[in-house]
Amino acid sequence: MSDVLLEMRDITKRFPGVLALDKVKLEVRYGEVHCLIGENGAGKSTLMKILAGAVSMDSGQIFLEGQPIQIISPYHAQQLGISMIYQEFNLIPYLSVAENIFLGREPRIPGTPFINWKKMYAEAQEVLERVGLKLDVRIPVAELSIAQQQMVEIAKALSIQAKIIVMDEPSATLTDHELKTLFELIRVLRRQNIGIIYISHRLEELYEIGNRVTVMRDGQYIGTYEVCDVTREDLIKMMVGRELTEEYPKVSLPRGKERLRVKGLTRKGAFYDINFSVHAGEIVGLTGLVGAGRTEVARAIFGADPIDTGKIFVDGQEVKIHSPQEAIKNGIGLLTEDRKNQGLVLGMTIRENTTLANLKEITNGFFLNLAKERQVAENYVRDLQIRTPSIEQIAQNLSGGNQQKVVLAKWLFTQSRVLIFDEPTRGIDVGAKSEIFKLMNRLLEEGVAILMISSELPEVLGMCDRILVMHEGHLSGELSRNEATQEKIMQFATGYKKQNVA
Amino acid sequence: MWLKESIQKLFYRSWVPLTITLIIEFAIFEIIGRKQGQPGFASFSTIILILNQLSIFGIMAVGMTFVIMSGGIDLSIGSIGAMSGVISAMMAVHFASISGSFVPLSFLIGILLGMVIGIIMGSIITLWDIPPFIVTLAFMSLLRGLANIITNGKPISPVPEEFLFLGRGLWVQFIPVSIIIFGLIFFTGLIILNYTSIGRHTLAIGGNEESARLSGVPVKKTKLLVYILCSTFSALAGVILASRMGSGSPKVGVGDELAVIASVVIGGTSLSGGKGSLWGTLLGLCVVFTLNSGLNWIGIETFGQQVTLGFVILSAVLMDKLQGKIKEQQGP
Amino acid sequence: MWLKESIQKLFYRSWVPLTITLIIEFAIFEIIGRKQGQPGFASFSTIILILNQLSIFGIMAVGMTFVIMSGGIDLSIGSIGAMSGVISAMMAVHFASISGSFVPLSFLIGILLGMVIGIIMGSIITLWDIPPFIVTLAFMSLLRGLANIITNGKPISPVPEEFLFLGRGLWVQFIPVSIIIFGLIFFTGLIILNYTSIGRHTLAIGGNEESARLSGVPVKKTKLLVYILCSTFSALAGVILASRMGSGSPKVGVGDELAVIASVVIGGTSLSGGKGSLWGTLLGLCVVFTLNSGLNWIGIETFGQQVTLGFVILSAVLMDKLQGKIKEQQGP
Amino acid sequence: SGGKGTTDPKTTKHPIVGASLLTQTHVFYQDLAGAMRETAEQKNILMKIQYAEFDPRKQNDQIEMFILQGVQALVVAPTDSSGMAPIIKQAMEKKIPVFTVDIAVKDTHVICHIASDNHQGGVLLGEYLAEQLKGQGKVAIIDHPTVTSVQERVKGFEDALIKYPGITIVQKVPGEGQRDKAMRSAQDLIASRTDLDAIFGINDDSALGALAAVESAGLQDKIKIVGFDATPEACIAIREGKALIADIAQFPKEIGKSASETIDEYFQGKPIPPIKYIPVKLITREILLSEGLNK
Ligand SMILES: Nc1ncnc2c1ncn2[C@@H]1O[C@H](COP(=O)(O)OP(=O)(O)OP(=O)(O)O)[C@@H](O)[C@H]1O
Ligand SMILES: Nc1ncnc2c1ncn2[C@@H]1O[C@H](COP(=O)(O)OP(=O)(O)OP(=O)(O)O)[C@@H](O)[C@H]1O
Ligand SMILES: [Mg+2]
Ligand SMILES: [Mg+2]
Repeated sequence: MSDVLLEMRDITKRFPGVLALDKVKLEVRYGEVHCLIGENGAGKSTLMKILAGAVSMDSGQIFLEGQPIQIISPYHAQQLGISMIYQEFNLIPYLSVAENIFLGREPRIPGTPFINWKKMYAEAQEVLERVGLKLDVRIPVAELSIAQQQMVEIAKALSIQAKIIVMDEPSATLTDHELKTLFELIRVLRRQNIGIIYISHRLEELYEIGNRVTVMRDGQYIGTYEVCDVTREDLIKMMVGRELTEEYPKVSLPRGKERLRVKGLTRKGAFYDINFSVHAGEIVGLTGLVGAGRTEVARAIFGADPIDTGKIFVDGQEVKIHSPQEAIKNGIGLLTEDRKNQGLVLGMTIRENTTLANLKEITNGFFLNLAKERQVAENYVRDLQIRTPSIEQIAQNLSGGNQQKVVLAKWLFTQSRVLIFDEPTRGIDVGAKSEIFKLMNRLLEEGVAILMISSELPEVLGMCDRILVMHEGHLSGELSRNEATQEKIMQFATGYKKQNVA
Repeated sequence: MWLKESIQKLFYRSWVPLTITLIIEFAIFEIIGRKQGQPGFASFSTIILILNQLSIFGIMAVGMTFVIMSGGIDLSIGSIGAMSGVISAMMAVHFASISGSFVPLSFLIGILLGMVIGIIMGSIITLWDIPPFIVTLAFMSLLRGLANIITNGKPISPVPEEFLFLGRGLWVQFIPVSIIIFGLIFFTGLIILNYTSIGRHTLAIGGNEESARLSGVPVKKTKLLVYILCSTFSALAGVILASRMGSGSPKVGVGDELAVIASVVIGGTSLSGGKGSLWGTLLGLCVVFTLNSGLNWIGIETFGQQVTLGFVILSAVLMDKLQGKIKEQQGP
Repeated sequence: MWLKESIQKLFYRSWVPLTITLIIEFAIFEIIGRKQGQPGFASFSTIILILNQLSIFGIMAVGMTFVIMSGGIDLSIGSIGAMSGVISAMMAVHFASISGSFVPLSFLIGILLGMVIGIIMGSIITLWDIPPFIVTLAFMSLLRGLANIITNGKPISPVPEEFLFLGRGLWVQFIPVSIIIFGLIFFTGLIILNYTSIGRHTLAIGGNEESARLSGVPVKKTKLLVYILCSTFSALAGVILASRMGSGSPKVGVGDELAVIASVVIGGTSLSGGKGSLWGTLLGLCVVFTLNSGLNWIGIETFGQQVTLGFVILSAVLMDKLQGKIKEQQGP
Repeated sequence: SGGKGTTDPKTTKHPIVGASLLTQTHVFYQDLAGAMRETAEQKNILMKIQYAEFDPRKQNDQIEMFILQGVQALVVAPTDSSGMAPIIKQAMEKKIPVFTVDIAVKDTHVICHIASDNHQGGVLLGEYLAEQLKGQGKVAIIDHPTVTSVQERVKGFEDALIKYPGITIVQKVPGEGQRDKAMRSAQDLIASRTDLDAIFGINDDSALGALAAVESAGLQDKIKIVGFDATPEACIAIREGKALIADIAQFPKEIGKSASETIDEYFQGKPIPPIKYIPVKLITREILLSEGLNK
């Protein structure tokens, strides 16, 4: 028996205006972690969706354990032993965690059509424990944080008796802690001879768990390599097609005047007594573990959620913010962590999404200046390298990373003085990331203050002037750029060490 | 644990306001009725009466709850009811004329007809992916026309005596058969919804159809099933109505779709799908039918009834919101 | 580039099948009509007649398109129309009795009444976040009842001669004033939808309310506005209807909500909000009204009309799907 | 389907008459339309019949369409007595003669109004019921107050009963003239008024709905029902001695026939009276047993 578990040959897929996959191939062996990398819009997700039966291919062949197969539906793919964690969540908000995990495969009481609830809850609890999540499996998914939802997605994929598990950017929404758990899990799966396809834009992860890596560019197959044979620089060059000068192009500017200050910000059950300030020309990082309350703080400042007590100052003036609309008026913008549900109007075009938060800018008197709007959208598509046939493409049809860029474009266009970015580079490839950081630098030079929430420590260390760490709703520490290290941040984040913050 | 959960589910958000509304209705009609020197409204026999009246609507509403939970809608229920009632009465008359009477068979034919219509509509909706609003609207008009043409616009009557059983029969001398049927349908619905995969799949599809599909839920099959369920139940309701009225009329059930959808929505099922409750639907029906009966009881006439209905619906949902606000302030 | 895009927009997906349906309708009625020895159906005067009949519905449908695009629904339009027509006719009669006739003022009062109702409904929907289906359903019943009570169920008539202008007046001898008004409303709607932030906000809210809110879109204000728009337009339609019929009747407009929603949905606007087109709505209206008029023209009666309407709706959407399938296969 | 065999509709010059009737879903109008069409054919008139289904706007549209088609006369059963006045006036001004059937139009000149006497029907029912109740009892009405002819029936009924101090009309409940709704209202009525002696259903659908309610409550020996229209279904019920004891037979076929005849006379230039009343007839079990069901 050969050691090849899965082979995809000459896969071609065309969407209106886009050749998403052009004769792409992929080979996965038993017990291997096969990484799949490429720029945003390279076609990674599309290739995997074909494998999972979610999208039909135009031409090509798929062999599983040497047998040619025709995958006709997601259900069929599951039956064949192909399990997938999608880049975008596929959880049903009002169903419970357990129901979501077993959706479509509910355990029955033998010989009856009835669901065996007891068994379902017990098994759900079991898989959740495997992924290290402590939750009541009966609560609805809507009440979970993004990271928790991602872990539920992973649990769901694990609950299928799979030969192959595809993970499309699982780490984008996880913090280091959960990531470690995930890697442990992957190692266990590998020992069970399960093949794993792992997609990520964080190249260091490849070296930690990957065996081989396949690189794609512009819908084309570039090559497959043993991970230990290629350097990071080689991979970037193959992905992006050019050499990347600097991954984190940090420029240090003199600290400008105070743009944003929050004092004693509290919402019971979410965060307590949060104090910090952000100055013009600086990026302040806000980090912590899943559920530390960072997103909560950002939403509260932005007026998306109410606060119990506390004050917010913009440019030294106290402001009362009760709605996002008022926040935007006061020069504050928030890029939300959940682009699908809170960032984009998926049915609208790139053009319409880009200008949505600042229609005033393109209004003449009472009417929209559509020519100007098109110009604006074209500019952002160029600057952010959004891969799309036209600005009239609806957001739904963009790749994950390109959707993220559209959200970024929207907030860049608001010309806010204070920008809060909640996981801004989630799902963005290394090349584009570096471009986005350069854009941030330009904003800083214009006197903007940036608060960046990120779970990706290298990025926080690479770009931030100061780093705030949260632990269970409290600010547990502040580190300057010079003193910050991964270890110190983790200490604050896990609460081993506490420091009083002024 | 198990019990607690069931009770919690029982006290789903929309419940308390609807229950209060219902109690208030009974109280008011009782008081005013007595003042007018009538027998008490809040009596066992009134409750049986109201349940008997709502049983026909209720059977349709169970199916509709499923359809709405799946994110769909069915406007054809009234026409299906009329069509099935007509056909069933025609069959009963026909059988009676050729040989002994096969009344149960004629009921069955009416119900099967509804099932076939459900299969056709459901297939169009799922196979071609056409909005259910349009498909069921088309069938609403089409079936009404057909029922009228078949009967030439005249009710089918008289029908054999046995035909009256479903609509007028009593069980152990005092419980109308139609209430029993409604009860059976309701509990079947409850079980399907809460204890089988079909129920879970329906909710999942209503919550997010694409996610459900990617999770391996048989989306088309489930949706088809839901429309068949609703059509079949509507046909059953139509047959019971024909039986109760002793004639198969092509005119009945005009506007029922809106009334049934309203009861479902008042009961807390979201029109966008994904959540809801059959108990809520039952309560919604009770509120509306008690109001109708009560207003007749105390002698409020058409115009006043229209105004009152509007007010009661508004105040029930406002109460719901108010309660939500209070709960939020108290914290979880 | 610019031009190409506009043309593409013009040939929006749902358009071609509806246009074909419309052409087929005209052809069939022309042929059958001529065979029956009648004047030709496909004539300028028939088109004016159809447009005139559709103008009242059309005005309501413009407002409804906005409401549905924002993800909402309005069931009260028929009742608002009746209420405004009644009030406006009462005012005209009243003014005529006390002094000279202030007919324009009476029109204005009717329309303002609709606006006020819109403000009330919109406020309840946005402030308390109550499903529009329930709120507008409640108002549908409530306003109908009030209109009946005010008039004691009898139409207000006769009205002063000038009152007939809106509904029956002609512009330059042959174009009915109501078509002109509809045209104005329609183009106003088009401009608001495509060239102002209000239109953009409406679509964004319908597409994803939470994303819209977090983008600083004034969600409540926009939704309120949309309901005010729809109610005001419905009131205007009601006033024109009263003027055309020369009486303010509390009975008119029953069931209009379903018919108007149907035209909007047939025109391609999604009931779940976020996308749609006013041109589509216009085409949907044309298809339905041409069918009605044509069937009257060739002498098909109620029952046959019901069946035909169902078939035409079904075949129009099936054609739409078929076309989509063909396009997909051909690729871009 | 005018002539047969060789007659070509294009060459034969039939006068065309447009009719917009209230509804196609009532036996009354079906009979009326049938007779009207049949008589018209005999008189070489092409009768085009439309039904407004109770919607004034729709009727307005239909009449406009007829005017556009250039019909030589119009028959209207108004959905709304005053609401249809303007369009009828407009037709008359355009020299299109208008005839109303069943329901009159208010304050507007038409060539002729042909109808049964609804008020008289109400009176006949009231008097018969009073006799059956021996001048004592409580009566309820299943009403549909938005229809003019119904208002007249109820008025006649009340006018008759006012002469009997022992009889009171205790309540009116809505039935919308539809059987299922009438039945539900009747059920409520029976439950709340245990002392009820009789129900007047304003048409046979209302009366038969009430009958279904009374029978399923087992009160057929206690409550008497009277209806209106004498549809075959109602007549059978009366003959079988059910709780439905009397009905008013209108003669829709007579109305339809008379309408076509009147139009024909008008075309021939004969003088036309402004009103033709077709008398109604009280139908009771005795009458049915002695005369049989006359179709
Ligand atoms: N449904 C669709 N309709 C049209 N175009 C699509 C559709 N889905 C994907 N595409 C296009 O196909 C290309 C490949 O997308 P895909 O999602 O596979 O990229 P990806 O490699 O996963 O990128 P990312 O790293 O951003 O997730 C993109 O250009 C995208 O715009
Ligand atoms: N919609 C919600 N309903 C109830 N609880 C929630 C909801 N969203 C988040 N939470 C809870 O609030 C807390 C803060 O979560 P949140 O994910 O916002 O913090 P975070 O630090 O931003 O984490 P993340 O790393 O996911 O961004 C968590 O305990 C989470 O379970
Ligand atoms: Mg992707
Ligand atoms: Mg977060």
